[in-house]
Amino acid sequence: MDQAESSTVLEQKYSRRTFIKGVIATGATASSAGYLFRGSPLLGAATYQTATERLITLNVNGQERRVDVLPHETLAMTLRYKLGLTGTKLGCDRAECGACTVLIDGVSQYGCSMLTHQVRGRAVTTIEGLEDADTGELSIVQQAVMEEGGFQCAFCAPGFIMAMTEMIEVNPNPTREEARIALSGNLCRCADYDKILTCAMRAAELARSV
Amino acid sequence: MAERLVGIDIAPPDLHAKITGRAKYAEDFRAPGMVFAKLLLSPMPHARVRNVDARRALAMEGVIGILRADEVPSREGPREACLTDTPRYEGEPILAVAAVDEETAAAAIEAIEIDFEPLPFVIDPLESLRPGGPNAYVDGNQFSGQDGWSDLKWTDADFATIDDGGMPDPSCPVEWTKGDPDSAFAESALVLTETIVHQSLTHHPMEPRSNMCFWEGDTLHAFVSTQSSQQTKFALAGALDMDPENINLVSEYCGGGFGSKIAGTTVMQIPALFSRKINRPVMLRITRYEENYVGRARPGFQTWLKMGFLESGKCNAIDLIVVQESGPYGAGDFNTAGMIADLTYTPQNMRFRAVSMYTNTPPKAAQRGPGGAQIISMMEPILEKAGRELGVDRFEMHRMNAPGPDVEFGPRNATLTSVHAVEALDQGRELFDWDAKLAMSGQRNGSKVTGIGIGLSPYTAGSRGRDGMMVIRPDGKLYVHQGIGNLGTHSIADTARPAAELLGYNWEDVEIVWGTSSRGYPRSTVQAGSQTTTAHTRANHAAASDALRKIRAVAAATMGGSPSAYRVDSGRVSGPGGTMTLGRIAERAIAMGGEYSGEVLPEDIHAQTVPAAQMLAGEGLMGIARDNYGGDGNIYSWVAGFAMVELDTETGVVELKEYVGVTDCGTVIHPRSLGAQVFGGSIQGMGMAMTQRWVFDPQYGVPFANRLYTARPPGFLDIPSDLKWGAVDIADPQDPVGAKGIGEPPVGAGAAALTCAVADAMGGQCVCRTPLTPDILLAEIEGRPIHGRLDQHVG
Amino acid sequence: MELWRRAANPWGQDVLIGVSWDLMWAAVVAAGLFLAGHAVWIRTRKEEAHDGPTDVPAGIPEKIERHSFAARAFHWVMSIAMLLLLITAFVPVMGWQFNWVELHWQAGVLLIATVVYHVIHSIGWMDFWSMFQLGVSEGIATMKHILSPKAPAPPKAGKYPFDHRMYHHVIVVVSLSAIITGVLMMVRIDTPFWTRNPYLFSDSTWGVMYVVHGLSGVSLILLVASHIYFALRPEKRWITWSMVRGWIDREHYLEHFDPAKWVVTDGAMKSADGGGSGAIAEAAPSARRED
Amino acid sequence: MAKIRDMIPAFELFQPTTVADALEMLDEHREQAWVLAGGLDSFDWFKDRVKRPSAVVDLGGIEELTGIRDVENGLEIGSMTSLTAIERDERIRSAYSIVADAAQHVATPQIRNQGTLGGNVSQDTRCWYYRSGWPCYRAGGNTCYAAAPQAMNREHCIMGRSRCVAVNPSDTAPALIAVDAKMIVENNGGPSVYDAEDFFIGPAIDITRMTVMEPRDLLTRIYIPATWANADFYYEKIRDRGSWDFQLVSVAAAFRRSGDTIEEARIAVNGVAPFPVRLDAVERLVQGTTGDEATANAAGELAIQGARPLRHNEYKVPLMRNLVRRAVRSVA
Repeated sequence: MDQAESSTVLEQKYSRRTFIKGVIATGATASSAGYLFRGSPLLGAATYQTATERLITLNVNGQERRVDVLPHETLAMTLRYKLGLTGTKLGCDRAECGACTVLIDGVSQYGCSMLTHQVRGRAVTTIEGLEDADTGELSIVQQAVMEEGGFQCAFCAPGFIMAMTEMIEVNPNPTREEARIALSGNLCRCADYDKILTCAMRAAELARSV
Repeated sequence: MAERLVGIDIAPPDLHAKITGRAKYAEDFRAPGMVFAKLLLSPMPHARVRNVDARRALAMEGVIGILRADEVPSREGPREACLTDTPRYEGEPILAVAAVDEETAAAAIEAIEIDFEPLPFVIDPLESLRPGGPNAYVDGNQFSGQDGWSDLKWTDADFATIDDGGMPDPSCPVEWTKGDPDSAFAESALVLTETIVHQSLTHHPMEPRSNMCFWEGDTLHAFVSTQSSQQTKFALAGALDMDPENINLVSEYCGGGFGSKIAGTTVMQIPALFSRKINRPVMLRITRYEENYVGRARPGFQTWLKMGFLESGKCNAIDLIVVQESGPYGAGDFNTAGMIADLTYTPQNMRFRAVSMYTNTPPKAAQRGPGGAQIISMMEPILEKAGRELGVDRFEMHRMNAPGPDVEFGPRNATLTSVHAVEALDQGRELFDWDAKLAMSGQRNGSKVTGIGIGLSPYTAGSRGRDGMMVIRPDGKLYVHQGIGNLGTHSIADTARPAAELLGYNWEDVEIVWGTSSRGYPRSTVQAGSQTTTAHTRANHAAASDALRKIRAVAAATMGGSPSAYRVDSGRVSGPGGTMTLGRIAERAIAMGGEYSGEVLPEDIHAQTVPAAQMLAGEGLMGIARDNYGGDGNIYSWVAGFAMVELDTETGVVELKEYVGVTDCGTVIHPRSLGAQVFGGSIQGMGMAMTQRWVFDPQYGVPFANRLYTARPPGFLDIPSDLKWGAVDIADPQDPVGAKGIGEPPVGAGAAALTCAVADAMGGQCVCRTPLTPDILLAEIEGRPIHGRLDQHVG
Repeated sequence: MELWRRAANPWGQDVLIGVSWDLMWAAVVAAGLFLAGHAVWIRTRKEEAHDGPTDVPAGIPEKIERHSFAARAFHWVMSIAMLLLLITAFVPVMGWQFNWVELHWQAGVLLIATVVYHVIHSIGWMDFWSMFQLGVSEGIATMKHILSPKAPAPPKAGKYPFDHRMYHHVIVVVSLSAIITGVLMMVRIDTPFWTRNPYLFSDSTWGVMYVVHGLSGVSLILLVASHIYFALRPEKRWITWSMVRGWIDREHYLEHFDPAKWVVTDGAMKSADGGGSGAIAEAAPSARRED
Repeated sequence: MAKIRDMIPAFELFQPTTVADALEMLDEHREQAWVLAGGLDSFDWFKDRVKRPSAVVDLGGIEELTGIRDVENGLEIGSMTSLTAIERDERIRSAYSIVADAAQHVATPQIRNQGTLGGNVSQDTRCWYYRSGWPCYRAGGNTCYAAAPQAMNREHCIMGRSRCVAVNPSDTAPALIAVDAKMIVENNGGPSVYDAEDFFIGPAIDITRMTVMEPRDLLTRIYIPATWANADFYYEKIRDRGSWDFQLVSVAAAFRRSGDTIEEARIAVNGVAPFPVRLDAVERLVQGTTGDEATANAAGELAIQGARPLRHNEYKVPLMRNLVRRAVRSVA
């Protein structure tokens, strides 16, 4: 069964279901920005047609971005290799370090451990989206970090800053202990935890005064 | 009057980039036509590749090429190559495949048929010392450049002693003795003999060692993750046997190294060679899983320690045997361990024996406080145990055994430039409120027992620098060219501060030039061993002095009068002839040429500095000089750590309540950053003492703690909720700035303060093993230890 | 259909880990087909009438001891062990899960015990050689008779007819390979006798062992199924009963056995208490002469 | 085949919006299908390239699976409800705090934001031999590497083994057993209801699964009956680090009292067996007592009867004993 045929069959098979319908990619054309992934024929024996469309629109940092996404592609990979948003770091790619933390509808999640297709229709915020797009003004959390001279190697910083951004929304008046728990999903190997905590407390303070 | 720059908090100049996602680490770079390389890792701990059939892989659409071990530089003996056909640990890279995308490269790797001949392997170094035990190499377990391979085995009698729990008396490749330990032990009021195991643990910097390279004609552009910049360029050039000036090394940011990326990494050769072979930019994205293998680890120790004490509590003799788990390519921690033991306890009589054993485990390398951190976390609880047994206050034990300024240590009686360990202890005692805490020691609250402990930890903290180079350009700004790396210690900026202060600059007019070697670096030390702060405040100070001399000379030549009559301040030079901006001075220097604009260079600068200086010549007033400040003795810093813990005797869980770290690191340049170093290092030490591990399956020699959640570096909830730091802040007298490094010593202090506090909570019982995880502690509390005394790689 | 199960061992080497469970199903299907086929076949087959006993030797008792109590006890205990082994081996694979390993090895130990007992018993007290006579001509005649009912019936057998002997030999070979590999495999599990050591042999050696054990097991499905089938067939039930009661009646004896080859004298029943050696011991020399 | 990690192999992704569609897809693809809830366990398997399903059914778009609803005599939690939502839900916090408490002990905030209750109870074991893709019993092979005499089995089981010695890693599982939760599992044949303790199965029953769920099944809802609302609860999880780590041993207990006397108790322990263990005998022992020290000690001893530790996990025996003791003591 060639791919075009199989995709038609699939479409028919599932057409009564409430899928989000769209173009099902049938060819082997890689995304122009496809550094990491390419079309299915190269993926060894498993050349499936996907029931999800590949060309999707993502809402990233307030912008609608059109992007060709494979079914098994993680959000962190899409951000880094297709949208050029390299601020989201891959420290472990396994939900074990938090460097890839992004906000999905304002909720912190590990970008390495979710499929890009799972965030269709949801607002994705990355570290690049925190500054005011027009004025370049830093977000409250970023300002707080600047004031407190936060981070050492800072590979973990984008993730921590996203977690802090969520924290001051959820709990604008945290104790140091609460802030510690809120940030406990992010690892800092320089172990600059004390200073990071100070930044978080400062951020909460700034947020309260706004 | 320009602001003082030394001793105040200034946010590092790269912070804005770091917190906005603009900072580019090696894996963030892209190049047109870039392809991805993937590694085929050895599945066996020791093997020989018999055959590789890559035809199916290479026929796959999108596969560009393959790089094999015979195409990369290799060296004789126990030396690491970036690819090998005789892998010596599970996970060692065998070959690389490049493809248009990473997924195809991965599929191609899986399509390669490769046949290995398994060879005998060793994971636990003691096994290799047993008569008839396996070796990590086919040819033996010891290597010397002159004699080649040999097979070192201890005797059956040694192992009979060991198996009975005693201290063996083996001859070791490294041995030195000071004084007369045997007689001293006879005079000791108390002799403690212990068997102690320190685990091996992976560095796990947040950024895995990904690299990207491409060629432009004969020029290699290498985007690497490295602690050092200038020296990494030369290391890479050396490895590839090419002219360093044909390398443009880009390393703007480094997501941590902790000793594992000192002069770059071995794997950085792979994209460099591969991209030359296939003429495409090659990205080698190292995953965390791969980082476990090609990253580095701290060597583990198996140790026999005999410590003698006088009635007063003074340590009068040490007999120390260290077996080091050195991985396939060796490490030098054991040597430092012996030195540090002698330095910290000043026994006057000491015998040190050590053997470095090759093992088929991932490669070892210096990890923050290499050797020192291990031995301090192992020996401090024994010191405190002696205090308990002799009825001497534990604080006094540390204090009376700590060295004074006249200390001589190690086999060659090394000396120190300055030492204020006692002052650090005293300050810590105040900050921690040792006396009040002492009253809490041993107190029980339900099932929880409070314990307190002290760790005093020295480590090397500096070297004499090489060259400093800076340019005052016509825009009036001071451009400090930093050949050191940017790995998060903030030294990239902080080591320029004394120089800028000397030149009367305000910080906003100082530009740090770093990150891309084509911008010109002077010869610098490697960014390791806490050398940087000392070496580069000195080198930059020397260059600033040179610049100052030239500014005055230019001013005098321009405005008249004696050069010595001119003063610089806030970007201006003023004197009898008037005032000029330094921008004008720069213009004048360019016009005057010669040494002023760097057309003529000092003769004593390093050959590696010359091309960079020549490149910058004529662009402004150049301050360039070699660090000729001299000085006698070794530069060491100290941290005294004080910890309070609560041990739950029903679960073995230890909660860290309070920690105080006080450092003697000379002049404080950047207080906030110093505090961060003290805490960060201490917490790394706490992770070492409490949670981190390597675990190997003994049958297959395959490691399991190869993920972060299984290797367990400490997280936010594993650190004390109450942290304080302090600094003695006494300038090192042999240094124009007086600053000493701080990166290394806190690790041992944090680790030892905890191992001591846990022993205190256990009622004085030393577990003599790290990490002190709940299982190990609970088993000890129950009186049924779950590991053999000398088992390495468990947990 | 897959024949083997293979896997990458921890070092990525491709090793055998056992027979494919397809083979188990194949054996079950084959056994079913064979039994059904045989049942049909036997129904359609018109058996030529046998000549009745011509010459009845004197002193043939009414009940002739065929299996001593000891031999019967062995048989039934062994059969329990065997069934347990098969059930614990294959039923979990078929989908009904339970903690089979302990039962399996315990049944295996029982089987081994019965086999050891049987070997000693048969050498010491039974007509050992009667089972091990070759009987080529008997075999050929038997085969011819099976293939064509018109072919003359084979000469009457000694105590153990050709088909019994053949079945026994196959069972010996298959069971021994299962037992030997099974015993070695017990090294890999925790038993009260030793600490398990899954690394006594290399992964590939273990793989071969698993395959041999699996093949034996699969063969035993066929062998045991057909054994039970024949035991239940009406025309063979008298033999089955002999394994329960110990004796056969004179008619069956005279009908199926050559008294010259299986010499039976009066008092055979009595000797059952003493192990039933009397008649059998005397039969032995004649059996040897036969070949 | 050379080992590659951290690259997800290709699969078809299905994103149904109703349970019925999801069930149909599962039916269609059977063994080749993979249910994706929060995905934290799934992505590990995929990235290790050990499990390579061809069809991944993402439940994230099925609204009916999310949310906490008041139902007759209890609460019903959709299986796709995030652990954070459970941790923060006022009804759960007030009446069934042990469930919120357990949810709060899972991994990290981000994982709790993404991880679901259904996923948490359905996750696979973390035995590192098995997760490394070694051909162990659980993976269809013929040995248990973790039970070899020299094996590294600190985190493995001390009871309930049957060839396999892995443990169930779920933090919420013992809490759900303690509140007598019911798991509603659906397939195309309709729903089935399991008591929480019967939902989890050991290797003796099926060595390849951790729960009763077969490839076509979907855990849709978890029902918490009001019978145990506002009971006295005790939850404790012992782990190496304060975040990320799975339990070494955890205990969850619910006590209903009249006056000082324990009328009824439900106690479950996880991390000691391939399934969360409900301690029926201990529950009977403590009933009618006040949870005094002597009872607590007896309860602890009873709990560990028959424990058979492996080489490196003997500590779990006293740890389990002490945690059960503490749970009982908490009442007094």
